[in-house]
Amino acid sequence: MSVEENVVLEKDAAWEPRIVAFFCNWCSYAGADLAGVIRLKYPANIRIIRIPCSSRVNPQFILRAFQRGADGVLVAGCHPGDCHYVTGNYFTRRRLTLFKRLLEFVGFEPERLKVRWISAAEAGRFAETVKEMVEEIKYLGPNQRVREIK
Amino acid sequence: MDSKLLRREKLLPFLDRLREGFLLVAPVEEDALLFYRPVESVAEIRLNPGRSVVPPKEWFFPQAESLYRYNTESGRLVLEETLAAAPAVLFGIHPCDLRSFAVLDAVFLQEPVDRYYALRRERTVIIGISCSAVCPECFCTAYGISPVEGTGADIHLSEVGAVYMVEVLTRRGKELVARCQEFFEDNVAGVAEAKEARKETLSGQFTVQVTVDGLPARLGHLFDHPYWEELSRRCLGCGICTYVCPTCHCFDITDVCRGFEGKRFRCWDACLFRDYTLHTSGHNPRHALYQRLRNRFFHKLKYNHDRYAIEGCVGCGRCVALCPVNIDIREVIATVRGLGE
Amino acid sequence: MNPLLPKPATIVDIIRETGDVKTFRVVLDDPEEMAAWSHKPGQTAMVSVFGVGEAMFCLASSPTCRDWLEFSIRRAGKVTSALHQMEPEAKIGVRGPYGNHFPYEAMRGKNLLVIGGGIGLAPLRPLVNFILAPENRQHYGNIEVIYGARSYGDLCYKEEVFRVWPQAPGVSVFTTIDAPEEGWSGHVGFVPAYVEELKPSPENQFVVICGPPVMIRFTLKALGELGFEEKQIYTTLEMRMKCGIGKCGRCNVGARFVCRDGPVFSMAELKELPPEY
Amino acid sequence: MREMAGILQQEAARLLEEGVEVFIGYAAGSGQALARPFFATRPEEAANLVFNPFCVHNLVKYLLRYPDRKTAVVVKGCDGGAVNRLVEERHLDRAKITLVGIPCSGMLERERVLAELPPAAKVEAVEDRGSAYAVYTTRGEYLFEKKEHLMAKCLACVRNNPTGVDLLLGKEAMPVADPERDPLEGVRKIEALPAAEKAAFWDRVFGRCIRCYACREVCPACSCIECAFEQAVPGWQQGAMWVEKAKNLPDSYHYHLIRAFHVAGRCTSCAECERVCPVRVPLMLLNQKLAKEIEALFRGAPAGACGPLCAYSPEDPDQFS
Repeated sequence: MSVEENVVLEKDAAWEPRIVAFFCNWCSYAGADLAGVIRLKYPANIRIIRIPCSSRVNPQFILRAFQRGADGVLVAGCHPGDCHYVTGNYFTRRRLTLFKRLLEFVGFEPERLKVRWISAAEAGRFAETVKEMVEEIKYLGPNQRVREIK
Repeated sequence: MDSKLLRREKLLPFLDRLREGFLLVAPVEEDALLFYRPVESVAEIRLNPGRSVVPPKEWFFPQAESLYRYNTESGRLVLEETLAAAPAVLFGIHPCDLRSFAVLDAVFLQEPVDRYYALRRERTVIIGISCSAVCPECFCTAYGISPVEGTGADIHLSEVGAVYMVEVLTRRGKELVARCQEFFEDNVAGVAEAKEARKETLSGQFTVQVTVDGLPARLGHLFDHPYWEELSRRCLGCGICTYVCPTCHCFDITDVCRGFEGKRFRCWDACLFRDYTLHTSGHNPRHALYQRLRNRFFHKLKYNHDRYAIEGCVGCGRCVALCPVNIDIREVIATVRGLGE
Repeated sequence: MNPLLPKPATIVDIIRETGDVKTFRVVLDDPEEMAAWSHKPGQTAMVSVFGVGEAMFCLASSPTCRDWLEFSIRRAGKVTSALHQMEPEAKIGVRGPYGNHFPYEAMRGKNLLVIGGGIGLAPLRPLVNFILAPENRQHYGNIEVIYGARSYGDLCYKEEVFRVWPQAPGVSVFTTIDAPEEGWSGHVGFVPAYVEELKPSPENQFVVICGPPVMIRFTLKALGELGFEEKQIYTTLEMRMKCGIGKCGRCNVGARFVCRDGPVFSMAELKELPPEY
Repeated sequence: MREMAGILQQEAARLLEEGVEVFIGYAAGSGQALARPFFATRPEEAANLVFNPFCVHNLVKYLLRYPDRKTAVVVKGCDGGAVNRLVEERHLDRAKITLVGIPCSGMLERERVLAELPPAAKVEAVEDRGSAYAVYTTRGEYLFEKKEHLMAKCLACVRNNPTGVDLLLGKEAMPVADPERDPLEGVRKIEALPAAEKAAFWDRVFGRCIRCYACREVCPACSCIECAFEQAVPGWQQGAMWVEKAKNLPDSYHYHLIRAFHVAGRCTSCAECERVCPVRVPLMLLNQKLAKEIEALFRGAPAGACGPLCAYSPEDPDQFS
C-alpha cells in the first residue's frame, strides 16, 4: 500500500529509448571505437560502460539499469574462444542465457536484454546491432518493468 | 453512547455512501490472504473478515513513508514536507487491532507528537467489527479485550442474525451515523442480549488460557536466564513476528537520493535483524540472536508496560500463526511464569 | 511543528582538531530559529547530510555561546565521512536539541572532576565552558580536568586544554598521552593509572566521565578504590539512533530510550539497566 | 509413526552419549498438527524427539550455527541434498556431522488438515496407511487422502528414502508421487501467459512482499557470510546498497530475482522459502523455472563445486553469436 502509484509512461513521439551497454574492453569496446574511427553512423541512444570482461556483468547491474530508467540493456563481449581471459565469456554465456530466461519469465520482453559477441574488427556488426536494438525498443516503447518512480 | 441497527443488506450501500466523502480502506482478500487496502468498489470488500496477515497499523504507520523531499542544487537547500492524509474510513477492524491503535497512540502521540501518524489518526474514522470466530492462536481475553466489544472504534458493528448491532462510541461516530441516518434504524430489543450470547459462545472457543498479570515484574529478574538462549536456537532471525505485530512501532530512516534531488524515508525495522543496533564503530550491544529475541519479548511483555503503562501485546496471535519455527508468545508467557517462582 | 523535519543550516567554519576529528561550527539559516535555539550541556542534536543520512552528535558548544553550534565529529561511517569532505558554506540540516543533560543544578556549590579520553572530551567541554562562563563561575567550586589520548596529535581542543582552562580561576588541567612522544614533556600513561596517581578526593565532588569503554571501566575501578560513590559519577551513553524523539525504538537499553532518558546517566542508574549498551 | 519416534529417541540418546554435542531433530509444536525444530544437548532430552507428517522444516541450515562442534541432524529425502551443497562449498565439515536419515512418505499441508478437524480436537497420533494418513484426535479419527492433503513438493517427490546418510531409521517408504501430476505445471502456466499478464502476476505477488527476509534466513543454499542485501555495513563493499531499506516494488523484484539467481543450480527444492513466506509469494516458481532451464541448457555438462553457474563448457548452447 505504498503511497506513490506506478506512473505509466505513454509512448509519445518525442520519446527516445535509453539503452545502457556493457562493452568488454578488449573486443567490443575496440569494435565500437573502430566504428567511430571509420565514421560509421549509429543511433546515439546507446550509453556504453567499459568493463574488463563481459563476465564482469553482474545480473544486479542489469536490474539496476532497468530500475534507474534504462529501456534496454546490451552486453557485448568477445566471441567464445577469443576471450582475453580465456574463459570469461563462457561464464557470461551460461549466466546471461539463464538470466535472460528468468527476466522473460517475470514479464520482460525478450528484446530488452540483448547479448552479442562483437570482436574488435566488427565495427559494422556493432553499428548494426545498435540500430537493430533501437528499432526494436522504439517499437516496444518505454520499459515499465521494475522502473523506479522519480 | 446509543446504539442503532443496520440491516445486513444495507451494509454495502452504507459503505458505498461513505466513499463519497472518504477514502474507504477495508479488508480485501487476495490468494486466500486478507489485507487492509483502499478499495475502488465495495464489491471487493470481504465481509465477515478473519484475521489479516499485515495488521491495519499499516494504514496509520505505513511500511514505507516519505518524510520530506530535498533539493541541494547549487548550494541552495529546499526542504518540502511530504505530509498528506485524505479523510478516510477504516472498516472491519477487530477488537484486538482496535486496542493496538491505543498502544501505538501511546508511542506516537506522546510529546513530541509524530505529525505523520497524528494526521492520519485524526482524519480516519474507524468502524470496528466483532469477531465471528476465534482462531486457534487468539488469546485477546488475556489482556481484557472482548471479541465483541469495540473500544477504540468510532462505531462498532456486531453481526447478530440478519442484522448488525451498531454501537456509536464517539462523537465522530455520531457524526458519521448522522450523515447517513437513512441506513440505520432504532435499536430493536433483544439484539443486545443476542450479542452477549455471542460473547459467551466465543469465550468458550479460546483453546489456550493465558494469564499475564505480574509478568513485567517477574521478567525483571529473568534477564540472564538461559531460557532465552534455548528459545533462540530455532529462531531464524527474520522479521515476520515484528512486521505482522500490530503494536510493533520500530522504524528506520533512510535516504533515497538521485543526483541533487532526494527523499528521506521512514520504513519498518525489526529488532531481530543483525544490524539493528550495530554501531558505526562495529560495536553491537545485541550482536547475538538470543539477545535480540529476548529484547523482542521484553519489549512486548515488559518494557511497553514499564514505559507507557499499557500492555505491549494485544493477543491477536499473528506472530504465533506465522512464525515458521513455532515460537509461541503464549508458551513464552507460560514458561516465564513457571521460571519466576 | 514536525520533530523529524531538520532545520536548514550552514557550516560557517571547520576546525581540525586531530587527524580524524574536526569541529564544525554551524549556524541555522533562519535567524529566529538560531536565536530561539537553547540547549543544556550534555544534550545532543541530529545532524543531517542530505543524500547520505542523519547521525546524532553531542553539542560541543557551550549553551552560553549564542552565535553558533559546534559539533566535534570523528570520521567513522557514511555520514561522518560525507561531513569530513565538506567545505565551509556547505548546507546541512540540524534538529534537536535532544535528550537530558548533565545535572548542573545539582552540581552547584560542588567541585567537578572531568575525566575525558580522546574525543570523549566533546560532551564534557560544554559543561566546563558553561561553568566557566562569568555568570555561572561563582556558583561552582574547583574544577579538575584529567584528559588523555593516544598521542599528542589525538588531544582535542588544544587551545582550551593547554591555554584557556589552566588560566581560569580554580581550574587545574592534567593531560596525559598513552606512549612517550618526542616533544611531549607532560605525563605519559593511561588515564585510569593517572587518576590513581593524582588521587582526587571524593568529598563534595561530582565526576563526569566520557571516553572509550575500556578507559571508563578501569577508571571506575580506580575511583571506587578512592571512595567515590556511583551516584556521584555521570557519563554519556552512545547508541545507534534514528529518530531522536523516542519513537523508533532503536536506542533502548531496557525500557529506557537513550535519546530521551539519556544520553547522560549516573553510574547508579546504569547499574539498574540491563547490560546491553 | 509412534514406533518411529521410539527408534529415533533411542538412536539420539545413543549418539548423544557417544560424543555428539547437539542433536537437531523435531519436537511437538505448541499447536495442533504442528512440529518444530528441537536441539537436544543431553541424552535425556532425546525423549522429546518426534517424527510425524508435520515435521516439514529443513534442519540442515542450523548446522551452520555449530561449525566446530560434533552435531547430528535428522534429514528427510528433500533435506539431505542441502548438506552436500554446504559441504562442497566448505561451509561444513562432513566429518563432524552425523546424518540421521528417516524415510518419508509425504508431509501433510497443515492448513488443509486443520480446516477439516473440529476446532477443539487435539491430535494424539498419526498413522500411515499407504495412500492416506489416519489422524487420531480427541474427537475421533480422521482420514486424509495423500493426493489431496500432501504438500505440493511431496506429490512430486521421488526421493522418499534419503541417501548418503550415516544412519537410516525405520523401514523403506513407498513412493507417494502422483504419476500423472506434472510438477512443473505452475511454471508452464506462467510461461504460457503473454508478457503483460506475466508482469501483472508478478507485480501482484511481489507487491505483497513485506521484506521480512524469512526466505533468505531459512534457505540452506543462501549461506553467504555477508549477503549482498545486507544493509550498508560500514566498511563492507564501501557501504554499497543494492536495495533500499524502504519497501518498494522494484527493489522487491531485485531482491527476489537475484536471490533466486544466486541459488540457481544449488537449490535442492526443499520449498522451505515458499512455506515460511507470511504473504505466500510463490517463490518455488522462480526456483523451478531456473532448475528447468539449467536442465534444458546444460544437462550433462560439468557442474562446478558451487553448481552449474560456476562452470562452463565450450559446447554450451550459444544464442548470442
